[in-house]
Amino acid sequence: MEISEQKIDNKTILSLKGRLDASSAKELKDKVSDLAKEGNTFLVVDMGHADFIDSSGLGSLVSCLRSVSRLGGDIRICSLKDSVRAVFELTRLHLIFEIFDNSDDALKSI
Amino acid sequence: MEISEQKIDNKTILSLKGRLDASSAKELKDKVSDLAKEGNTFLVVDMGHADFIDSSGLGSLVSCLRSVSRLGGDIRICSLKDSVRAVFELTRLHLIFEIFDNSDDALKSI
Amino acid sequence: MKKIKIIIDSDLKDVFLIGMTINRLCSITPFSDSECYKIELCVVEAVNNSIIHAYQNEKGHEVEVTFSMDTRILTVDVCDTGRSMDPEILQSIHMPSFDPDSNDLEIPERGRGLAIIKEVMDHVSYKTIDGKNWLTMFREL
Amino acid sequence: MKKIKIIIDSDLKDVFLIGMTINRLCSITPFSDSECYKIELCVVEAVNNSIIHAYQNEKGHEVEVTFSMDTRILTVDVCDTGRSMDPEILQSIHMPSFDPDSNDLEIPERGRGLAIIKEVMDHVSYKTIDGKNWLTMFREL
Ligand SMILES: Nc1ncnc2c1ncn2[C@@H]1O[C@H](COP(=O)(O)OP(=O)(O)O)[C@@H](O)[C@H]1O
Ligand SMILES: Nc1ncnc2c1ncn2[C@@H]1O[C@H](COP(=O)(O)OP(=O)(O)O)[C@@H](O)[C@H]1O
Repeated sequence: MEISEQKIDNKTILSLKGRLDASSAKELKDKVSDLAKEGNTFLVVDMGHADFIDSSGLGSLVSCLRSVSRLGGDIRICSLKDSVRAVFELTRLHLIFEIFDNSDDALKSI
Repeated sequence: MEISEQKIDNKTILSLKGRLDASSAKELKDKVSDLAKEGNTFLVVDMGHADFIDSSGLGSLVSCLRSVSRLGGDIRICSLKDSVRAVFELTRLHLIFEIFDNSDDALKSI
Repeated sequence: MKKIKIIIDSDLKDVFLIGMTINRLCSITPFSDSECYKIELCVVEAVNNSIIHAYQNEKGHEVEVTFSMDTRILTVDVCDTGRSMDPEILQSIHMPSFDPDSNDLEIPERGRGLAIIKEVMDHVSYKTIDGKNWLTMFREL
Repeated sequence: MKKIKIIIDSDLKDVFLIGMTINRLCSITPFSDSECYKIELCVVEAVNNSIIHAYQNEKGHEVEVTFSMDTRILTVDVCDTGRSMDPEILQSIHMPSFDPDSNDLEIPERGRGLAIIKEVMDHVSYKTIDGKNWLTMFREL
């Protein structure tokens, strides 16, 4: 998986590319924990180029949500492919994450 | 592989679908030998829906060409996908078979 | 009956190879693309479990996946030779539930793998024979 | 290094499963679709040869294909435990030639499998060790 980062005001967009799975979950957690340490706790995770997610990948998003929540921040998710959205629904995690169609809407909401 | 058959005047179009490989080569040979026995020796093999061919598949076409040639007939091939055409070229068999872009042109030529 | 066996080393970095392969093999089933994706997901979850739990993330062991399909049923076996699971776990597990309005901090991070498999597949079983552990998933065509 | 092993029974009807799988796995290489197709073809030819020549079309034996890729080279091994081939054959073989204007009846029907492999791949070798025959194909990335 590739993670790229873009800062807009006090918010950060993380764009994921590839597979967010058991082998890449830690990478995302480390990235978000580094950002949180620097005070960046308002995040948009753009999954427009993420073609696969498994339960470990979802777990890493839950973990990221916790680490920024604890500091008063929040996470928005956007641009899910249908196949990836289906896994959020299978696990009911679409009820926890606020999910947007595109990164603009996600950015505005946070 | 699926073979479907269409008669137009004294000519027969055989349309192949799927993989013409070692497991299906005999099917084509049997079909053509049955047709030849009934006096149908002018054939167009339409490969527009054949997505794979291996050396056994090519061998079956050579064998079919031989069986109709022996009886004064001939075979035309048409509508090759790029990947399949590449195997004809790899084996130089595009120099032996007359290959057309579509079945109309192939029919007219025979 | 169509059957193919796929083997990787117990390394999470190689699991995507199995995922891709299973997804492609699913194209010979009558399932839609989105169902094929879910079946890929189940197999990835099972292989992850073999590597993480049965082999405790130790490389150098084999995980073997068998994909077989007859006219009515797709069967996928995932086999490892690591620590066995208590088959009771499979029976009792269900998707972690939570109150959507509760504090984010209370949402569990793990424990969804087997529940996903149970939800997507028609039947799942687990057995250990002669040091080999088999998770077997069935799905009607 | 990415590595995955694929096994089928020695039945020509199942070879397409290997073909599809190899084609999909090739998508992790930098090769174009048409090159991936040619690599699929080579592997299918090698597996066909194991079934037809080494196992003499007898079912119930295994053909094992190993796909492995490092940063520079794609390696595919095809392994069977049937009758061995004289490795000399591999050295001496070349694409059957013919005069395009000659009589159709003189064009050979067989004998293109190994020649295709030699033409598409950068290097091919064959060896027999302890009753196992290995055809190994290399292709630079
Ligand atoms: N293949 C396995 N071998 C041993 N134990 C397993 C295996 N699969 C699952 N388990 C056990 O079942 C539990 C639940 O698994 P699962 O639902 O996949 O969630 P997670 O892997 O996130 O914990 C695991 O924590 C583990 O204790
Ligand atoms: N895996 C193998 N095991 C034993 N003999 C083989 C094997 N592969 C090829 N051969 C021998 O080499 C010859 C040439 O093979 P090939 O070029 O693939 O053409 P074909 O299979 O059409 O004869 C075969 O006829 C066979 O005698």
